[in-house]
Amino acid sequence: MFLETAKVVEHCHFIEPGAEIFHLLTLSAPKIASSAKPGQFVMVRVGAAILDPLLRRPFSIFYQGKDTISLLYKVIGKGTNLMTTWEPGDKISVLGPLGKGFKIFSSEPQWLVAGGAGIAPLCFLGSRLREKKVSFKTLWGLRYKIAPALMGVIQQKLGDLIIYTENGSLGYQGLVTEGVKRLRQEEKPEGIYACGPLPMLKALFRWTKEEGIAMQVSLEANMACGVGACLGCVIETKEGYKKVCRQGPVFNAEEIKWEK
Amino acid sequence: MFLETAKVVEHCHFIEPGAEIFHLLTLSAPKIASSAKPGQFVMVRVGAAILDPLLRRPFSIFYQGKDTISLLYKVIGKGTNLMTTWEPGDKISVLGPLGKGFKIFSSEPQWLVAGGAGIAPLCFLGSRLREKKVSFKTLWGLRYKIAPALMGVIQQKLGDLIIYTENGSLGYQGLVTEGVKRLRQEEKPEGIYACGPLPMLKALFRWTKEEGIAMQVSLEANMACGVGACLGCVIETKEGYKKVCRQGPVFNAEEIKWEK
Amino acid sequence: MGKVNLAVKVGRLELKNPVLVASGTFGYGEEYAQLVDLNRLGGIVVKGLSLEPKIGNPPPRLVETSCGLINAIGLENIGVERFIKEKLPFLRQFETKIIVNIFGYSFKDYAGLAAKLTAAGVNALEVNISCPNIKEGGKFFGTDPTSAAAVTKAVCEETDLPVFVKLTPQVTDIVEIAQAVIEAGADGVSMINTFPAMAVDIHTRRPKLGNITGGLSGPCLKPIALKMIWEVVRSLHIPVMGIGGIMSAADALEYLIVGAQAVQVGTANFVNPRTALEVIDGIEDYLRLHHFKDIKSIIGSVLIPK
Amino acid sequence: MGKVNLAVKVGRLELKNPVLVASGTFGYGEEYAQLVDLNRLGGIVVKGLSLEPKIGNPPPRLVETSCGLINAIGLENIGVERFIKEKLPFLRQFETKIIVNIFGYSFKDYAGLAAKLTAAGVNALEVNISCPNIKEGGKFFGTDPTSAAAVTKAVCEETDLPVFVKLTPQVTDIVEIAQAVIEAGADGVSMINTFPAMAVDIHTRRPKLGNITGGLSGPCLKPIALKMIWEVVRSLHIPVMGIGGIMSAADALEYLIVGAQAVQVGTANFVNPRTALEVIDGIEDYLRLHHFKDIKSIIGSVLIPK
Ligand SMILES: Cc1cc2nc3c(=O)[nH]c(=O)nc-3n(C[C@H](O)[C@H](O)[C@H](O)COP(=O)(O)OP(=O)(O)OC[C@H]3O[C@@H](n4cnc5c(N)ncnc54)[C@H](O)[C@@H]3O)c2cc1C
Ligand SMILES: Cc1cc2nc3c(=O)[nH]c(=O)nc-3n(C[C@H](O)[C@H](O)[C@H](O)COP(=O)(O)OP(=O)(O)OC[C@H]3O[C@@H](n4cnc5c(N)ncnc54)[C@H](O)[C@@H]3O)c2cc1C
Ligand SMILES: Cc1cc2nc3c(=O)[nH]c(=O)nc-3n(C[C@H](O)[C@H](O)[C@H](O)COP(=O)(O)O)c2cc1C
Ligand SMILES: Cc1cc2nc3c(=O)[nH]c(=O)nc-3n(C[C@H](O)[C@H](O)[C@H](O)COP(=O)(O)O)c2cc1C
Ligand code: FES
Ligand code: FES
Repeated sequence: MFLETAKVVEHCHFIEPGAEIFHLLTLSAPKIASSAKPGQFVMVRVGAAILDPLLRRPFSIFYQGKDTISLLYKVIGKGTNLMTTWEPGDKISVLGPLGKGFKIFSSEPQWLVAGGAGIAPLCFLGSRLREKKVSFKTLWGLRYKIAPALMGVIQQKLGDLIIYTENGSLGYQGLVTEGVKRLRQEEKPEGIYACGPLPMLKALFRWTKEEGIAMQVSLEANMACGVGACLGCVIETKEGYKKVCRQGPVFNAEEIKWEK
Repeated sequence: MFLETAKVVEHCHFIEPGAEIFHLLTLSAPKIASSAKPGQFVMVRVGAAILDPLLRRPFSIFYQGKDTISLLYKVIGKGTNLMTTWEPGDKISVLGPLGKGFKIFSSEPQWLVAGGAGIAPLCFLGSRLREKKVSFKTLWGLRYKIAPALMGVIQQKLGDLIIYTENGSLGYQGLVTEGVKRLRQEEKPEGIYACGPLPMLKALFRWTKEEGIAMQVSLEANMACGVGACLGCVIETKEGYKKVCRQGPVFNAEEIKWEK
Repeated sequence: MGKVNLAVKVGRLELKNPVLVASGTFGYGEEYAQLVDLNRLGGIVVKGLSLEPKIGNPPPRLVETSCGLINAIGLENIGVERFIKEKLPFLRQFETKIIVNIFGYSFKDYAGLAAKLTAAGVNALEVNISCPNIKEGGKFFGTDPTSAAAVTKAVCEETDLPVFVKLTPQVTDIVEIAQAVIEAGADGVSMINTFPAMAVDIHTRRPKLGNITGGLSGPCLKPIALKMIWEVVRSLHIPVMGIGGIMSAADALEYLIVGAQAVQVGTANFVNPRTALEVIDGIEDYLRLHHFKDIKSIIGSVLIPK
Repeated sequence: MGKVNLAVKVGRLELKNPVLVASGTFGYGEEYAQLVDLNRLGGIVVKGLSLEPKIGNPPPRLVETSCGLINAIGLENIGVERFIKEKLPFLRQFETKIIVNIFGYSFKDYAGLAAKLTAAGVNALEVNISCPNIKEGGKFFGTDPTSAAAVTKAVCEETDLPVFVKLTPQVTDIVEIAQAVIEAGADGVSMINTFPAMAVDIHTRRPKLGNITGGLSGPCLKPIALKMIWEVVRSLHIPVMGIGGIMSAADALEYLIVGAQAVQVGTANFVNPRTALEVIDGIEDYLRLHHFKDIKSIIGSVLIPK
């Protein structure tokens, strides 16, 4: 874990009519980059002299370069909105790598299932799986299509993906949870890694349970410290509250009390 | 008085080793521009989605274009610091023109005496005096020299100036208050317009009183509303508290209780 | 899409929409008339008035803090007589409710103000028993239920206008004070006033305000005010005007949802003079989006999980 | 330039510098040990402990507000026994003072905690009588001078360690509470704790916190805390640890200048884990700039104009 003053190396804004908007921020942060593992995240300070927004914002590591980390993010509120103004050369305080990452399942094939910005930790994981020559497939659910340039970046890291969009503007029309069912007719995965909105994860969990498929999920919670000090980011598990920032963000889906 | 969404047209940063730093912000704000008078000011909203900094910042109008106003400012704290990041095309909320401006003295010669960023309202006034063919001289006190490009801008508006710098890196070495005494040996002004730090204005007032010279000063006060509603910006005058934003910012020096 | 109904009744005070501007942040209305269509406002609460004019505190009177503003105006005002003569006729031209904020140093002061303003014809009175800036009284009335009730009574005996008592947040139990003033005859409470606060210039080592201390307002206060209002509404079910750091329709909606029947925009007027208008429009949009036809459907509708 | 002296004595507690980290914002120290040289801190106030472990409130437990953070952790902690066994040995390695924050639901709880921690060997106790998150007690002790004094007494009877009582800001008269706990034997007071607060999601119309309400911290509170501390110091001349929204050396200096003898950095640890270290360096720079040789020259040095 390091507190590093990172420099913005590149900032791409994937904006296109009718497409879901994503931003890709690449930061030079050698210490964090060299120790990060798939599924870990960083906390980025958004304001500096200004105190609104106050807290750091958590982002999964989307991919790792030699001395750099890249974050793929969507604009949600005032913090991410301010981030879009960052330009190459700007200096940013980054804390990381934080949390526990994914544990690679021992048998194949494996599936990566993402919803929206949930692709971020899975992209890093997928590139690691490729290095390790683990056979896997990726399903990504979106609301609308995305800019082809972003698709290029992701395919380069992850290989081919199966895309579902809610409006059918890219890939199959429908939800990614329908996609897993369809793909299941082709193969049974030995393990699933998932990241996305809570309703998607809940639906996936119900299905994997029926099917008897192991799943690891990367979860989100409001965070203040990111290091286990404030006890603010708990989720309810079968063994009581656990800290998403420290004992997660990746959990075995079985552990989580999904009804909460 | 208008609440206008202005667009940044140009933003020049006069930064040079050993020189005092100034920023020149030109905003397209047709309504404000067409009604502004020398000595009036605007209140600029610094944050938008963010609420720190909270209040608008007051700036004198440095000069007036056809549809534009220009502000000359120095970085003091978090508001002005954020302002330096504004770029052409950015949209800024501006309230103005506010306050009462200078009343032009009826006889000549006249002097403009500025300290630091106090040149801003005097530059607008000076260009008006030139239009009216009023004969005047300008004295400007600074700590260090300024970038030649800024000097060019100011000379273009104001004509020649007499400069005093504390470290002698431009013009005469010394305080502008010494400058007025020296110039007094050449001529007696019929009226002085002054803007600058309070100690400078106090010293000038003592001197003009001895010499029997009329003076108008542009004053500063912490402001919230800028329109006379909050009663926050008062200064003590011989007739009780007066609002700098509404009854000023220009006052006859005689009115002010300088000892306060 | 059909029209949505924004009209509310706060105690006996009927408002065409629940968005007012707060006392001391909108002058006597005329300062903002060039920028804001006053006819659109639910109401205007004018700057606090006393029987006699007051010159207020020495400058500096304002300090900006993190998401906040400390003011120590010291209740400067032109006095009730001049208000009635010079300011009220102007305000009366508009189709909005005029609520006059009053303060005094004795029960008699308050009674006198109530009588004079009732005779002059305004729409409601807001009784400031909570201003923290002023040494001579104010705070005293607002922090003790018995005095708060007595002031309220003194006012209510002199007027048949709707009366709102404006509460200070610096009390151990604001519910107790709210209850006392309601029992004494108030139509409702306005909450909250500014919070006593201070700032120091570390280089001169002097207080940044001429008056040493002042009252904190602005978005920094919102979470505190919201909690207090929720406590008052759920304990007492009384009419509340919600005040504190409202910068947007979303902020105002939080207040309405916890149970305030109207809101007042204060410090935000300085930041954006059109805040109140944008709040009104934003509330309307929100109601449409969520398919509510009437603002009353959301007032107090906060869903508390069991 | 010569060295400046940063050492202070707060009541009987000697600190090598006046900058501590506040309870609940620095865990049990170990969470930040990789990022912060703990040896440099004036002291570490550990997360509030109770006799028995507590699981805390349901999530969500955090909401960010304008320049603030509302938390409803619900005083989750591992209990005093596990703290002594698992956490204290680690903390003891460092050259810094370990202050343990305690809370309970009865005088006996407090007494028991004091006895156990005194036997285990820590440097001081901070008695939380003010946590607003927890329904079962906390608030009760802190808002009434008699109960506050009784808790303090219960603790002081069981320990010879320096005792600081941590005060809640939600009281009408904080001076009265401070006086009561000092007379009951406390070495000083820590002020302030978080302020009761709330936030609502306007689209779901539910409270944003699992616990409905929580405690507000962060820079939004600073002007309020500073005012309260100034009132306490000038009325009572007692040792105070200043807490509330300290983000920088300048903030800390404001507290010291109004009379706090030490400060605690809370929420800022989350924003920048090295805040406390930067505050220490910044205070040193300030003293040098203004030619002070000893921090004690500025404590309480605020210049109040006549
Ligand atoms: C471990 C982890 C990894 C994440 N990785 C990514 C990623 O790779 N790409 C991406 O686009 N987003 C990611 N998120 C979500 C991202 O942190 C939020 O979108 C972001 O904090 C929103 O900030 P804001 O100021 O724009 O929104 P606001 O709504 O203004 O934020 C208000 C507060 O709520 C918090 N908040 C809001 N949404 C979330 C959320 N979903 N999760 C946690 N806190 C939230 C903010 O941090 C802030 O404190 C991740 C979240 C977590 C916990
Ligand atoms: C009528 C008027 C005209 C002005 N014209 C100019 C100008 O042309 N060029 C220029 O550089 N400066 C001018 N100033 C000063 C300018 O307003 C301040 O430098 C600016 O507000 C500082 O903001 P900040 O956030 O950077 O500083 P901070 O110190 O962070 O501001 C904190 C608060 O104090 C207020 N404040 C700080 N300094 C001043 C000041 N000197 N006067 C009033 N409020 C202040 C800020 O507005 C803010 O509310 C003028 C001030 C007034 C009142
Ligand atoms: C400059 C200023 C002057 C104020 N004057 C008064 C007043 O005269 N009477 C009163 O009851 N409240 C007064 N207030 C308090 C506001 O009406 C309001 O209660 C408070 O500012 C909180 O709301 P806000 O956060 O929206 O500003 C004043 C506030 C400010 C900022
Ligand atoms: C997440 C969190 C947990 C806290 N836990 C405790 C606690 O256990 N005991 C306590 O006395 N104060 C606790 N506090 C209060 C802080 O110690 C401090 O008094 C308060 O946050 C104000 O300081 P700040 O604005 O610097 O954060 C907690 C605060 C936060 C933000
Ligand atoms: S964010 Fe603080 S414990 Fe997880
Ligand atoms: S700034 Fe509000 S009255 Fe002048």
